[in-house]
Amino acid sequence: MMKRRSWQEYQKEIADDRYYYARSCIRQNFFPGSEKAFIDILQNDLGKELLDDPKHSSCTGIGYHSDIVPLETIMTVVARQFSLMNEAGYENFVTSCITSFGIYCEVLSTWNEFPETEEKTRENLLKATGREFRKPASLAHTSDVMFHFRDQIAARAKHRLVNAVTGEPLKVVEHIGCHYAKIFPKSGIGGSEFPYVLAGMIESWGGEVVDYPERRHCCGFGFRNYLVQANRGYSIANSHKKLESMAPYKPDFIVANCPGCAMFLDKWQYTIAEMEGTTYGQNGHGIPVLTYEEMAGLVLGYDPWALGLQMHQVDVEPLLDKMGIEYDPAAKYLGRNGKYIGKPASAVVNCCPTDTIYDIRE
Amino acid sequence: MKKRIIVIGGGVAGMQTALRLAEQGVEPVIVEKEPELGGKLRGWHVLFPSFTPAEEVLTALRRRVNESGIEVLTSAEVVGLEPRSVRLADGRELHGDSVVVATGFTLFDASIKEEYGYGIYDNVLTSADLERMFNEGRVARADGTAPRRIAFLHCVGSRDEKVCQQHCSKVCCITGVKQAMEMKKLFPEADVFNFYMDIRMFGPGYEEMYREAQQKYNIHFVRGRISEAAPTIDGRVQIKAEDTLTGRPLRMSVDMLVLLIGMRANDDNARLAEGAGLNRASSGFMAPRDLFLGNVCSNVGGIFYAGAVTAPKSIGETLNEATAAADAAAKYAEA
Amino acid sequence: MGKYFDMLMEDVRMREGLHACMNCGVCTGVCPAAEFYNYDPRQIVSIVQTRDDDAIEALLKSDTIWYCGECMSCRPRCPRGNTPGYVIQALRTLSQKLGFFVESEKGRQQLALKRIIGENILRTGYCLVPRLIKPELHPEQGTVWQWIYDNDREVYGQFSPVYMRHGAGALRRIDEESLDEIRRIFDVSGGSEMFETIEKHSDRKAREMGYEEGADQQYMMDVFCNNSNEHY
Amino acid sequence: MAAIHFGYTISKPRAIDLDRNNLRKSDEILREMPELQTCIGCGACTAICTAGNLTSFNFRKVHTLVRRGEYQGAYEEMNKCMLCGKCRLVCPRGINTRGVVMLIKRKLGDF
Repeated sequence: MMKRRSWQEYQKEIADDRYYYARSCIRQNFFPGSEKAFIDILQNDLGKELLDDPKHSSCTGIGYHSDIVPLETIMTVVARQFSLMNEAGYENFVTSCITSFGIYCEVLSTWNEFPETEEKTRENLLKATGREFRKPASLAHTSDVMFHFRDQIAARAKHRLVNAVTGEPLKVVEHIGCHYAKIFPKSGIGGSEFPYVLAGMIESWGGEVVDYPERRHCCGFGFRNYLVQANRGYSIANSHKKLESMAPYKPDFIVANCPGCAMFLDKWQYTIAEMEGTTYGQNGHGIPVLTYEEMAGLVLGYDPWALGLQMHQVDVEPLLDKMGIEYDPAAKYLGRNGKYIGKPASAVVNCCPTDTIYDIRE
Repeated sequence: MKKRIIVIGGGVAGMQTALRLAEQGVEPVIVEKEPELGGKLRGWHVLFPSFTPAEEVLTALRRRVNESGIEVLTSAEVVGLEPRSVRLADGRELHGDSVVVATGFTLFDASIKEEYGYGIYDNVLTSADLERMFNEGRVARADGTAPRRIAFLHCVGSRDEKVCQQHCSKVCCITGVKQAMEMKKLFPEADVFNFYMDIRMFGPGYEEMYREAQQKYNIHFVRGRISEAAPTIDGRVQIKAEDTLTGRPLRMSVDMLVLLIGMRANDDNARLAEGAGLNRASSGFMAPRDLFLGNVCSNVGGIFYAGAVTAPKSIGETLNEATAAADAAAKYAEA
Repeated sequence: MGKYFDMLMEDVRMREGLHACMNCGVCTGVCPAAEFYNYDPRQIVSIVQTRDDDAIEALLKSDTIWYCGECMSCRPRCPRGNTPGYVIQALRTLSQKLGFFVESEKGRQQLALKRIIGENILRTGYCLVPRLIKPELHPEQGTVWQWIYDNDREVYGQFSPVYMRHGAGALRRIDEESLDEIRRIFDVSGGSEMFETIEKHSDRKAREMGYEEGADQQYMMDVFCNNSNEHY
Repeated sequence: MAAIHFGYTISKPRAIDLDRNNLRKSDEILREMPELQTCIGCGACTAICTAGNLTSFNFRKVHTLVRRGEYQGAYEEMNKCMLCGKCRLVCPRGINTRGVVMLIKRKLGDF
């Protein structure tokens, strides 16, 4: 186990209840089941209050970091989100996206450092929308909230992050997402070098965190570097570098803080396999990649397909089997109300069993 | 009756100050917070640039202090001072005719530079750890094996705004060169790298030593500060830096990463300064009255400075300064 | 001398991001872009702090400033408290304002970003939506994404009661009133102006490059897909 | 495997990787001319360089790369040198820089 001690010096106040929830562009696109699970876990398992306000929008952070949305604009969009939160009577802002979390931190810090920018933002918001705003009492990423309740979740665990056959802890690679704490190290649990937000969940739920040489390296999203096709060689190369670096540790799965990172670490395994035939994972079918909501959902006994694990390119079944989770293989790719809607084409990192039951014990 | 001068700190600076005072016919009393005299020099192996054993210097100073019959209070922590008195943690108060502050410095805690993983990753050590290993006669990796590739990193806790240490600690450059040579002597087959931003060879014979390290010992110097250290699966340390002279990122794994830790101001400088009305520099070190004609005087009459309490200094410089401080303090006391 | 530097300094990110660089290279040592492009953030900061107009103009017109992925890995490490990533953001913003971005291959890609992400924000209130991620433009999204894309209502319907409809939930359609607020925010805060600037200069450059229709769909697809491979 | 047209390939890393680079040639060069190891990277050679003022030739950079085991293109670069010898006059460490050029060309002709 990693000798992480310094994380305790980077603590932050995380509200206990009454969250104003902001959705993530990437998470709702690729991991809608994770956003649903977050709300369900908070409301149903933990009895917390959370508002999913239909009026809120993207923070436009992907546009900002693609340099097409100016700083003044994104500050005003952020101000509108705060105004909506005020209007709804909430003061604890939680966002489901690392890019957004970085944006909110950056905007609040910029307003603090350069008060004239806050003034200008108030002016812009009023002019554009007639709105005013107060800053949130607390700002957290959704994983911070999950971390905050990790022991309650552990107490209700149906499964633990251990190999059900051997009883050994599962080896987990955690990927934090650069904008969680690299921009403002004090805003993330554990700081920028040894962030503890995911490690804390993993350790609470029985798993073992793997430290590897490229742990802190970026997944390679790089905004314009993925969004523009001509630049994607950069994006895949960075994930490739990470996967190569973690592979010798034989991780059972990867868990990501940031929805973009989760998506890339999943999808690039497919692309690398198609491009150069390299596959990762013990059986050559990829290293499963989870979001922390999915990890929490599995621990709490949620059905894998209700969590949306069928939306991953890399099969998660080997992991489910290791954890001793019961699931219906045939139900994986069904539509609403069990409707048959066809299956994805088979690929190296996605066996897509038509009638075989996936069993690593064979 | 002999004048009495209180010397706070029993390291190299304090001992030399007291010796000089005794020589001048003044009665010094050394107040040392540790159970024994010696300060930071205890635990050091050999001194640059001559590879003189630290023990040799230390033994000589202690012997002379002993022979001169100088009064020494050990395990005595000073909590406040005035030009003619010093208050100890146990409530005792000492009186004298002037005070010399020779409280030295604090070694930078390398674990604060989290990106290097000191205290977390095996085989990441500090220059002070290495000196201890030299003294113990056992220099090895955590698993007991001999290192084949060693990297030294300069400026850890120096010239670094991120850890509130903007000053240069001065002696680490030459220490890095010295330790690299010692390692090369112990492990002739090993590759030794020094990662630096500037090599500041300020003393006599230092530049020559640097050249010798390059030419005779084949020690590699890479101009670039290490960005991060990470563990490898085989218990080594992967480091990343920019080779700034080629403008390319550089990566390698090493068996041992030695952090050349800097000298920072003591935490209790602030409290002592406040109580006595003394000025401090922005670095936290005590500020001399002026840097030329009053560099061993404080801004308060009757309080003097010797050694690294005012800035990072080498042993040689400290010894010289202690002599000057003793003379100034004695002159004040006699007046 | 110093004209561009002064313009850059109007950006608060420059004031926050550039104090005085001592060329130690810690930024480049961990930079994902330096790893895969002929790129060195230390040198960018070093050039900018010379305040030399010719040198900065050359930067503003170069591919160099467009390699950074804005991961900000440089920020927590700099011993001088600089943020090369912020300096890049300020350079990019200025390059677009002055129309210099179209002078480089990577800079010209801003048009694609504006049309894909920028317009989607104004249309939907989100940077991206599933229908935007067309499998033919995103083959790396893989076979499962193709299946999701083909069956979006069935797949998303399991996780959101309001897929592409009004109400609370994932991937909902945002109400018109809110979208209007966002559009007006873009109008009053310079967002719309930035979009227009990108279009205007792209159109000029496209014609200069022989695209008779200016910055049309063909031009956009070319900047989106073409790679001269001279960046490494 | 179906050939999918992705429109890009995985970019190659350009970091100097001292775990992979073979330093054999570099060691040979330093053995023949140990004084090269005394370079302090001051750049005087490059500042005065006749060829460097006319081309992109950067002597300091090239020989540093060679010492790191980055041999690719070094021979071609060193061919830009006009062998005027001014660098040798300015080197504060007295390195026979002209000799370094000749040596690197001799050792790395086949790279």
